[in-house]
Amino acid sequence: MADYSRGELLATVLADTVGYARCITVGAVSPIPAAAALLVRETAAKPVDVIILGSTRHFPFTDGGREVFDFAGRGRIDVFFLGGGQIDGAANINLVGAGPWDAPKPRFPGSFGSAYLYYLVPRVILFREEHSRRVLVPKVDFVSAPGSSPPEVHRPGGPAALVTGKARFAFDKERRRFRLVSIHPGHDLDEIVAETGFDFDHDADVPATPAPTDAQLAILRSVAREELADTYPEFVRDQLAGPATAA
Amino acid sequence: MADYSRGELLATVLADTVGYARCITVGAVSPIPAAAALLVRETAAKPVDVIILGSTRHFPFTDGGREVFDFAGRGRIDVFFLGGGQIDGAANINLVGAGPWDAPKPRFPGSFGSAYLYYLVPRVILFREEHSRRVLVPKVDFVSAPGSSPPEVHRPGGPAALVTGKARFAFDKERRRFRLVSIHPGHDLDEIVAETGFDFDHDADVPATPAPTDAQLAILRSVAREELADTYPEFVRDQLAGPATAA
Amino acid sequence: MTRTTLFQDLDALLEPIGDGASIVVPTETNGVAMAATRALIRKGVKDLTLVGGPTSGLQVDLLIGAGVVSTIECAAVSLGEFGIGPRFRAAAEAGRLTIRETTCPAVHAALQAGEKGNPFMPLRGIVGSDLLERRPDWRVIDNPFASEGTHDPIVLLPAITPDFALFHAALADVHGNVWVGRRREIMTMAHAAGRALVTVEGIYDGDLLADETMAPGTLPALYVEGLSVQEKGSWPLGFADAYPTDAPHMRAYVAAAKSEEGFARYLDEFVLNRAAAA
Amino acid sequence: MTRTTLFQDLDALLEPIGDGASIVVPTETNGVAMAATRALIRKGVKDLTLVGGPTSGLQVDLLIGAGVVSTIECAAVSLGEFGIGPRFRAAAEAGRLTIRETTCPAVHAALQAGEKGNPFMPLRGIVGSDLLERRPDWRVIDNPFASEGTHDPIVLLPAITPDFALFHAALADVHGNVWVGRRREIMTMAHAAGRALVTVEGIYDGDLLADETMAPGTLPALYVEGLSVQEKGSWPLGFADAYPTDAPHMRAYVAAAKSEEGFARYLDEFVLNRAAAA
Repeated sequence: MADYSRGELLATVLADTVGYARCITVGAVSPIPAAAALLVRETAAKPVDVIILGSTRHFPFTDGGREVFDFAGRGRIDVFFLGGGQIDGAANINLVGAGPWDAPKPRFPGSFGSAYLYYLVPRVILFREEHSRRVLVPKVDFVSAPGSSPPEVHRPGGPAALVTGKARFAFDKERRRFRLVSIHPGHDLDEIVAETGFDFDHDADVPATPAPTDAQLAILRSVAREELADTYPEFVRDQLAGPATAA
Repeated sequence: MADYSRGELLATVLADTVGYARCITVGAVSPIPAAAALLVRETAAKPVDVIILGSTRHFPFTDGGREVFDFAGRGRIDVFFLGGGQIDGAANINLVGAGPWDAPKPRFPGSFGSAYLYYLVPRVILFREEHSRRVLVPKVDFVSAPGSSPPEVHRPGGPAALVTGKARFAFDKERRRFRLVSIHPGHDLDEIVAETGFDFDHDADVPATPAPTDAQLAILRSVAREELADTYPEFVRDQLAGPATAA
Repeated sequence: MTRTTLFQDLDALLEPIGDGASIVVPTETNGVAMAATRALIRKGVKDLTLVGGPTSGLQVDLLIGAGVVSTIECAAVSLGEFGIGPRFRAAAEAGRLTIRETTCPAVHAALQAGEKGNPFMPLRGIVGSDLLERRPDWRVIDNPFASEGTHDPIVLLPAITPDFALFHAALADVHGNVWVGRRREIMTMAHAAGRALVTVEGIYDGDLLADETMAPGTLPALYVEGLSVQEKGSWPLGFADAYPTDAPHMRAYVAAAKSEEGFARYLDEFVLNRAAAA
Repeated sequence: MTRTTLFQDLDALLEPIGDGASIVVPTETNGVAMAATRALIRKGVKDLTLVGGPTSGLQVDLLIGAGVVSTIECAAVSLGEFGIGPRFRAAAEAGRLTIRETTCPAVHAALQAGEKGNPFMPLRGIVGSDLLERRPDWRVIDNPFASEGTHDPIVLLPAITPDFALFHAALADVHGNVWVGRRREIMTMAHAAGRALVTVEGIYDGDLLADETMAPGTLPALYVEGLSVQEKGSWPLGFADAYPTDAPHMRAYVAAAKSEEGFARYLDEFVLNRAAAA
């Protein structure tokens, strides 16, 4: 565990959840998903486009802020990452506020593009480092975007996975529940159950999340480090160990 | 009559129909309306924007071909000029074809923007040089855009006037009929009645269309000549007599 | 950021276009890929649907005359000062062409719906015109935002999502980005189609998206499926400031295309004979 | 082509904005007119509605804290890496702010409806979220283009037509044209508002619309009501490649604005004291 940073571990976990993708898009202020997307691009068998909002280098659009949503609306984004002030066991997400809407405590920033992208992007990966009953709640207080929709609703997309600082879950679309896939090194099932506010499925024996491989770390510390330096200088400095310290 | 060209006369007639305007827009392949618009701009008490489709110099838009329609949709274009393969006495216009739709004779080019701009632009000036029963028909065979609409239809705009090579008409919105305003020099009421396929209102004594004033001719032969040279070189050469020949 | 096979010849560029494909093209002198249009005729494809953006001219007239296009959705077919397209007129009068009547802003709006993946777009105007009779695919609804108790009919246009956008532009870079400059409707067309086939006058030395001066007029490579360098690729139409329309050629075309025989001779001389047409 | 009174001072620029006006502004670092925002606070206007395009940050937080803005329509209020806006959070939690909940593409789409004079625009997504409960002005209809007998709910958003667009751009020319470059959502905002109030870093020597390289990124003077040259006009936010966000200042702001007293001290020092704020 001393050989990689927390950011490096989580980037590899996120990368593992992506699956086959031609285009991965990452929202603003999301350094770990950005690193994960570049990791996928570097290891995929086929070309992968990586679009990073907030980056100049990885932002290929020229038709204003709407273009990324138009692009998603046409089914051209395969994977997107979303967070949430609250996330519940049915994968509903709340980016608006805890408590009553007109007297929230705390108020969150707002729904951003979630009420659209969660419906349109085939595989949305939920990512929130904080793994606590404050975040992972039985039922969100405000649905910025629901985890699933009735069959008549146009919804080619939705949640595929949830990654936190402690564990990785998969979302079962049929059962509309999360299933615990693996627990990150340093944590155990009792802790996950204790810190998760919703019920989830799990085997009796839950595997540990594998540590990053040398090949993954090499990519994060070269390609990702170089390409994210402009957009996320502090993340790169603090989390993606440089070649000198990686040995 | 020897002192001005047909184009100069018609430009002054069109300019007279414009009235108060902050923005006049002229469609493609419309040299005489373009000259009229510049004439209005040069003689108006307040600033007038002139937009000429097909011109580089007089085309201030940068959001693609849709922007002129968006601009009109916001009520920002006060005057537009439209033609028609057929025009009837209720100011319906046909840019599609004479005869049955599926076997027209002749087929016209198509409706262009008429089915939108005729509704949205407050004052649309109909302009067609040919004044004949072939063009000015009792009832158009295809309505590209109607001359008027029921009250529930969103229609801030519509026809204000009709100018031909022989006469000038005003459109009476209440009666939904044209009224003959003046007859161009060289023509008379009998000829107008004979060559017009629809009924129209007129006084017993219809005035002659006034000849262009020296001031109008001076503007057409200087400002309009200069500003339209790029877009309409042949019109400028043939119709807007240069300073040398104007004396 | 691209999987474009860069800078192909015309035959390779047009390879994806099969019988029955729909193609959106820009309006006369705004970047019409005429060299590619001639190659399309030589390719022998048929039953194409051509969407004018929003009007068309020589390009669609040639394609109709050559039997390549069987359906058009154009707000008008006009060669500007040279008149109506003679082959369009002949085909329309003979009932040999399926014409989806429309109006300029309807094409723009439906392409915008297409670029968004929206099923439709509203548009003012149109109500009460005979266009509605000819467009059973258009709907009129009561504007749901009208004041209580009032009736405010408004047209909804279904999205247009052509199979391809085909156009000519000034520059492309080796990454596959294309500079269309001020002709931004081309960008909407490419977005709506998703697959742009592009001819360009020349190659830009650098990355168009990395230059903040060039980027605003650049179509990203994401939408570009094929590129071919074709100097004077719009001839005999004009292109931007680069060259004007070849007026004598246009007049000769209109004169020739008045008859089927004359048109056939034009095709032979300027389209089918590669040596003369290039 | 313009009636702009060119290159005014900030007070003259903001003169048209009265109590209760609605203003659309760009998202953080995309051209936020911070110098003008400070002048707006000094002007003492109130009850403004601020539409974020589609999110906002420091600008709206300052305006809320200073009691200038009473209604917002923003998909989020965030200072990015510096966290949520402290004054926004405090006002929201105390119920002192009218919040029109929305989502990024809904703002974009409603502004596009606004620029067209369309009454509404459809948008996918949203159905089944609690946003709908908070937006009684939004409608859900059955998509009229769905297959016969199927039920396909889709949201219609009413157009947003703000009174003003207020933003900072790189360049303007003496004709009143403004170069916004790649930040094209600013163009949509200006179209939707019809009246743009603009601060710029500098003056372009020439006619932006006459230069085919600059024209694609140029907002025409037709939409521009006022202009003021403000070097570093986005400070402490970053602007394009010209300057980065002043991170120490942002951290100091967030620390100060956690309390009303701290915010009042910040206002005194950086906004109300003209000498220090310019």
